[in-house]
Amino acid sequence: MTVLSLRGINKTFGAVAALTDIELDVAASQVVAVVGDNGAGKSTLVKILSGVHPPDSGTISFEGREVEIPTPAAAHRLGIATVFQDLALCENLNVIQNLFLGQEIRPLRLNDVAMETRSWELLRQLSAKIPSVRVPVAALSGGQRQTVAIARSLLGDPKIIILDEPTAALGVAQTAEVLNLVERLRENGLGVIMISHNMADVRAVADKVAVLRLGRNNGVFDVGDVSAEDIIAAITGATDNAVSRRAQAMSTREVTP
Amino acid sequence: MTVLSLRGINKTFGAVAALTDIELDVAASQVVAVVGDNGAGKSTLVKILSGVHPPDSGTISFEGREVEIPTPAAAHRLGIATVFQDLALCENLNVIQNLFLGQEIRPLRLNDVAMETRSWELLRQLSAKIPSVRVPVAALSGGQRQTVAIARSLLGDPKIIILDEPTAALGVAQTAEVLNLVERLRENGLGVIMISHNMADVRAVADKVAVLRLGRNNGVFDVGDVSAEDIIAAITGATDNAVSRRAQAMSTREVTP
Amino acid sequence: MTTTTDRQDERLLDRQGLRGVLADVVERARGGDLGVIPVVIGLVVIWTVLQILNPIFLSSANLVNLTLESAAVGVIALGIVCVLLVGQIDLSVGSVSGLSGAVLAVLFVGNGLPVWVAILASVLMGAVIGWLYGQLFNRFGVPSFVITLAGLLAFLGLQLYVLGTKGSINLPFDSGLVNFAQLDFVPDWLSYTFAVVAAGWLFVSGFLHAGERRRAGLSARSVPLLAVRSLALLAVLAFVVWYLGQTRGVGWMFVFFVALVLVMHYLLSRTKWGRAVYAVGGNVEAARRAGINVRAVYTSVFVLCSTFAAVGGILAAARLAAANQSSGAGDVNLNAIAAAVIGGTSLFGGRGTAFGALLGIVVIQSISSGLTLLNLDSSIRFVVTGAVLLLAVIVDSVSRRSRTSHGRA
Amino acid sequence: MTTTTDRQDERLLDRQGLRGVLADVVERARGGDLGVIPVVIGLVVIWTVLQILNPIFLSSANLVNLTLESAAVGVIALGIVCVLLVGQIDLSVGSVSGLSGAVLAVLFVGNGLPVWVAILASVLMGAVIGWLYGQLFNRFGVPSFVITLAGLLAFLGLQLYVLGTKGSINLPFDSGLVNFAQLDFVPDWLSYTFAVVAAGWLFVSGFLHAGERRRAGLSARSVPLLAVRSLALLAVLAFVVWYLGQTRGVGWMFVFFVALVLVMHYLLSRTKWGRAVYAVGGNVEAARRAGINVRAVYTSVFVLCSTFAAVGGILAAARLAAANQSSGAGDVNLNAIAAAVIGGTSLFGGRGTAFGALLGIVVIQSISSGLTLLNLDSSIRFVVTGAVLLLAVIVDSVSRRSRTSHGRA
Amino acid sequence: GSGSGSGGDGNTGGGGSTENAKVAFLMPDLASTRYELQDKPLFEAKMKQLCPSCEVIYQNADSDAAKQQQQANSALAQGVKAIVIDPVDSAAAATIVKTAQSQQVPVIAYDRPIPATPADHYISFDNEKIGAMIAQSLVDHLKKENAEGGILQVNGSPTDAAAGLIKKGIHSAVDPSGFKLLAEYDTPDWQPEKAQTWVSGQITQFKDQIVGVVAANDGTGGGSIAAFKAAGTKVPPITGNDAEIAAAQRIVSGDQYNTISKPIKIVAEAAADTAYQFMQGKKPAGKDTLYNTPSQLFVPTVVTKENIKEVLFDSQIMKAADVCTGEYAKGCTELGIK
Ligand SMILES: Nc1ncnc2c1ncn2[C@@H]1O[C@H](COP(=O)(O)OP(=O)(O)OP(=O)(O)O)[C@@H](O)[C@H]1O
Ligand SMILES: Nc1ncnc2c1ncn2[C@@H]1O[C@H](COP(=O)(O)OP(=O)(O)OP(=O)(O)O)[C@@H](O)[C@H]1O
Ligand SMILES: [Mg+2]
Ligand SMILES: [Mg+2]
Repeated sequence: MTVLSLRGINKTFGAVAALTDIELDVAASQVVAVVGDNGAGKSTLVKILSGVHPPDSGTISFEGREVEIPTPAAAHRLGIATVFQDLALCENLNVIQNLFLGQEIRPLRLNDVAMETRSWELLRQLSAKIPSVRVPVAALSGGQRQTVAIARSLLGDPKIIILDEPTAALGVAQTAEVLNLVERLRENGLGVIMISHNMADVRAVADKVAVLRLGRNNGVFDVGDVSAEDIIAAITGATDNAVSRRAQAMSTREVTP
Repeated sequence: MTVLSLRGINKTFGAVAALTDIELDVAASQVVAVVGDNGAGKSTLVKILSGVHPPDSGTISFEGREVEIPTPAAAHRLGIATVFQDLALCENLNVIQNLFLGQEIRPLRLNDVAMETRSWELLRQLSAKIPSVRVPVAALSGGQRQTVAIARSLLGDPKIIILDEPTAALGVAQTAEVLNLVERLRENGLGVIMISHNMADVRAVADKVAVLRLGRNNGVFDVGDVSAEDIIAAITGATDNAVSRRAQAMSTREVTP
Repeated sequence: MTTTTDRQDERLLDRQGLRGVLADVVERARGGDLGVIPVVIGLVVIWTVLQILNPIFLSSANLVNLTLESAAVGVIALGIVCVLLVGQIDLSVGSVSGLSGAVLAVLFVGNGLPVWVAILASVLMGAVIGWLYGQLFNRFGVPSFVITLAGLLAFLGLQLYVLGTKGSINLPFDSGLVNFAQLDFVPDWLSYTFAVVAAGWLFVSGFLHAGERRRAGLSARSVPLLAVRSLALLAVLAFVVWYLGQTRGVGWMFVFFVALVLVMHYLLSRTKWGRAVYAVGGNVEAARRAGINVRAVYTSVFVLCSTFAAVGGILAAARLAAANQSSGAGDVNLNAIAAAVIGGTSLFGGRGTAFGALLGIVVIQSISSGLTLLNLDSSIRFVVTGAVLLLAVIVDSVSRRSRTSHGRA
Repeated sequence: MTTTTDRQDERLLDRQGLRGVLADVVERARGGDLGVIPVVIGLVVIWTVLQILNPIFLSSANLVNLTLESAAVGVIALGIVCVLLVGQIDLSVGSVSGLSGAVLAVLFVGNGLPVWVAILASVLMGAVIGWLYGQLFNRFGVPSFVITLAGLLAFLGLQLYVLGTKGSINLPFDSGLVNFAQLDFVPDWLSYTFAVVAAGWLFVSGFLHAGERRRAGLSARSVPLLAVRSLALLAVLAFVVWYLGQTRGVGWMFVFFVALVLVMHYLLSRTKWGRAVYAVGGNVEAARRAGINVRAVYTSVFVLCSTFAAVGGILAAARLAAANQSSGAGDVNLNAIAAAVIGGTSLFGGRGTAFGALLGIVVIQSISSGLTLLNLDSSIRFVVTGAVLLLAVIVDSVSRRSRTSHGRA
Repeated sequence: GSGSGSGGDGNTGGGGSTENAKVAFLMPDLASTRYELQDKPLFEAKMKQLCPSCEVIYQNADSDAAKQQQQANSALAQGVKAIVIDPVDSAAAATIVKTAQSQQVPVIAYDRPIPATPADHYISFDNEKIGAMIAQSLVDHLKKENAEGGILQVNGSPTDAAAGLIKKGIHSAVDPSGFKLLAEYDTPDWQPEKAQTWVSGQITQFKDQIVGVVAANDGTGGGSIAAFKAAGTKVPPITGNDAEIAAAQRIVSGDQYNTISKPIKIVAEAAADTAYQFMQGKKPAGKDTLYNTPSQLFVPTVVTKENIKEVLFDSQIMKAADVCTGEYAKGCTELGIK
């Protein structure tokens, strides 16, 4: 069942056409990986879905109805939770405050204890290495912040989770936990959009791979049917690219010692 | 020949001991990878080396002499160039202005043309996908920014280059170019400290791997002598960890369809 | 002792119990993270200097004056703290307070309405002005500096217009309002009761909270620590009450101001709205993406600030027993903003507390009152005021300075 | 046409030649990225309104007055732009300008020193004050708001002290300084020469630069475009000179102000120092990590600002032919800061231009002069001033508003 | 156009027809309410009577000398035929006189003199004299009561030239009086709140040594009274100046000792009259000559409880209905004010 579907999305920034005629479908219990080169427009797409930027044109359907997502609050109401590439945390607030921002427990007399307990649960689940949850986020390492941002998207009860390069700053253990998490989310019937530059991760968890190139769709593949090389070729637009050249150079070097 | 050597470095933030008794040596023409879990203290180490934070105690020797690095300017003067994990770009300045910040050509009558030409050269070399170098950095995608930060460290004439997770946000092609670049730097006799969570990348370019765990040294390995599994075990402090468990689960799943 | 959920990281230095708290304070002092303590130290320094220069300064009578004089601008500063927290500014609080005093006087004295109607009308007018600012800010994105600069001019004009041909209107000395601001003091027994209740409440709430945390498996403050803390508060409050009681005691207007500070402290630190305010000040875009209604937050804050300005104007008029053309003019704006800033509120948003306004205004009024007592030439007085102000803040800033080097920017 | 190095990305919409420039302007208007054009539109709106209300407003005589009245505060605003660019503020420019005028008068008239010595001393004093601010800021990390608030008080005191019992000192009418500010106008032929030189220089420098870019394989402005641009400038300047020439012409003091704006524009946009200023304002920590001596930048900016304040004070004294106790008091501070902000300088640092100060002060002086002509009651005048100010800025802000939605925060 | 420095658009100078002529009436500040509430309407009314088609351009400089210069320039640009000016800064106003005279527009100094460059006419009562009168009246009263102790002096704004004159006048009466001057204070911006704060401090410092307060205007006087009231002590005799309604009320209720009533009606009308003569091209002569300027000087009256009825109410300067409201009605009846 298709939960989210995009048709003909366009977005221009000044003189740059960031997205042109984008289409994308996400079903429940499905993990769609969106891949593409730097500046291909992946994050712009994410921002359009989460209400940060309005699209210049195009339609978004959510659970069969055509919808508008003018603000992030609207996206939250629809049940779209997002982990942004730039994380979007408030540096002056501590970890608990960031996690529960906008969805505090007991609005008129905040329940600190409940929030702190829940925070530790979430962070432990992601095997985060955060010494204290009462320090401002400004004092956290890059990976710690990313863990906080991911943990935040799990609060509430989303129908779609969008992860924009969720494992970029994570350590190996945390990356493994996030991949586990994505699989759990799929099992629970959520739709997941995951953006990543890591082909291994993509092939490990995704069901479908959508490739963007220079702001345009450049193919949608079933993960089972396609090799990492094919995806990379679609991303770079050529079978002869920096990656393949490097791979070749490496193998030559190993062969001729 | 050891260019940079650290002995007994300590650093505490508030109630958290971020680094305890760290030792590290980097030789010319050597790529040292520093790996570790999130919050292990890698970036803190980088910041100490590049003059952002002073260490609480410990000594730093550069080319045999004991030195102090109280400010980033001092680090620049010694010949230490750094790509920070948080990039440290000025969002209000455009790409050229950021690249040449602090090292402009012709200080009293800026030479725009020369700077723009050189910018395009550098960016092309990293196969960056940046439509225009005259837009503020605020308008760039995550990977584009990271490319700018890396390009900046190549200006000037450094003796040591420190890269703090340089490929985290990069696309596959750009990552390959950066790895090529690291190899070129080594060939040119520079010392390189590279921080990464990606074992494949580490094993591809590094000569030595230094592992940090919870702010302490946890072993230095020659890349040839050690498997990815061993490094991961040193990082997580256990041979039974999320990564190994996940790998096992995957293989079981594949075996029993 | 088993380790609690929140203290399992092995890099955490052990800081439990009384000794741990001390170690923690030392560490935080080194790291420049002492909250309002530096401002208090600055205050003590100034008080010592001024007392040496003129032995009347710390006399009970003068301190009673000080408390009463702090209230009006203090209330205004409380509003300024809120606007500064979201990274905006309100330059018009002076004009709004002047206008509010004028409206009060015209309705109450001129038209003979009951005093509470006049007060309500003034306060409401303040709220409407704030709402207007919020609309202009949200709709057109005009910088708040310019909106409120325009407001400064416009409401000054309105104030002149409202006062009209009279120019200056006396409030009757025997009215309840003027009495409240000038002559009403809390009876001693009630003051002491307040002190005991405050200290008791601090202990009980701390105790309950600690129990709750312990049950949830989190680290908590120990009972002796809680007891010490509330006894210290009791001692301080009782001393203040006793000392001020040597002459006239604690004025109701000051109690009103302190009560407002406490309410604002609660709102800012213990409600969802307060969190939203800090979030918007720290990073608007992040707050927006978290689904916070950023516009509503801005509007609420502007409304609060103008409302407090109106209340401050009423207090000022009551204290002077008159509303006139120069009410709210002069340095009311600067003093209110400076009080907030001296109390540790950042002009860039996201950092500050309600207590900061209280401390800041006490610093400013101390300087002003202390130098007033010295009877210097105007020229010298201005110079010395500037110097002392700087001194007070340097003490604060120096102790904060190590922050950056300790990585808390 | 071959593609230049900088236009190879296939996502770039083609915007070459005259037509491309037009398309670009339209796109930028939609995206709210028009630089100073909205302020100019705001100015035109105000001028039209004021002209309708009183036909004398746009008369040559009144515009000549306007130019002369803009110079003093304009120069001060130029300094404010610099401090705002690094995200700081200077509240003391009014006091410093008043003090500078007083020092000038005392040295020149009181002590009979040659006028250039007196001017030099005043300007130097401004620089020293700025240096002091820089030291306090860098060493103790006191917020500039508080430092300069202390400065405001201290230097006001010093001004009163310097003027002593006299309170007010006249500058001789026949001195060169007073003539410069009141009666010296540029001869017509020279004004026209200025206009031609400016337009010619715009063309030649543009032409050379375009050539250089083309040789380096970069895209460049086409010759017709350059020609159109400089002809437009010539037309505007010639018209201004001709129209002002209908009565008294272009005052030397205004020329001096414009020259300072041009110099600052060059320093901010074409030197390493200017880059450092913008970098520090955009992200101090990033600037520091890039090896920029952040402290030196702060100091330089404070020095510049106080120096400009001193120069502004001299101009104001010259224009009034007197220095008195209230010189620099009143709304000089607010006007200078407001001019910078209206001219598009951000209070949070990193955004703004020298030309902004010029435009901003012209907006403010236009409002003030236009309402002066209207002969209103003070109360109404204040209200209308506030309203018109808001109007001017709303025009600007609305055209910028679409920014966020177009992703240029 | 040229760099000649004079001219203006079609300004023909002083002589000729007064049909539709304009005259500028430039007042200095808003700290005292009299300029807006009395001088301006009175001047305008008289002008209307003398020359129905003439237009009065009224401006208030809000204590800013530079702004006043701007206002004068804009009046000249509008082609006024005479300027009546109450200078913010007597010295700095020289520029305005120079500029106006170079365009053949006569200048009438009003209220405050312009000593450096002689204006064409000067109409005033004298601020220094006012200061001396209120202080002297207080001192006489204290002597009569055989008071012992000292006096506080609350001056006007330290940045206001007129305040300086009043201060000088007050000193001329207080210094030789035999009463000790306990302390004095320049009130920033004439703010009553500041005066109140200062006086509060002095009450703690000097307790009951204070037998009287000389305040430079009614606002600061009111602030001083509030300080005594708030301290819960007896209010000593306190002066004022300007004869505001609020001050009249306080005098009636016995809180304030005196204020001073300036015959603004007479002065304003004299100014209108003189300005009109100048506009017709005549050169009116003054009764006196001050600062090389033909002058007319008028004497103000000190108002106390004793004479308030005659000076303010019988002469129609104030209406009983405005003053005798609420709690003041009782005092009015006692004084026979209806
Ligand atoms: N706010 C903005 N203003 C102007 N241009 C923008 C803005 N955001 C993105 N762009 C441009 O749009 C294009 C797409 O950016 P986007 O961030 O979507 O890339 P991405 O696919 O997420 O890349 P990355 O892998 O590097 O994160 C880029 O060329 C970028 O310069
Ligand atoms: N400025 C700071 N203030 C307080 N604590 C800090 C600060 N910077 C880092 N820390 C703490 O020091 C520890 C080490 O952080 P660091 O950034 O060095 O980790 P890292 O190894 O780079 O991790 P990552 O892989 O996530 O980037 C963390 O626990 C972090 O919370
Ligand atoms: Mg992206
Ligand atoms: Mg790191």
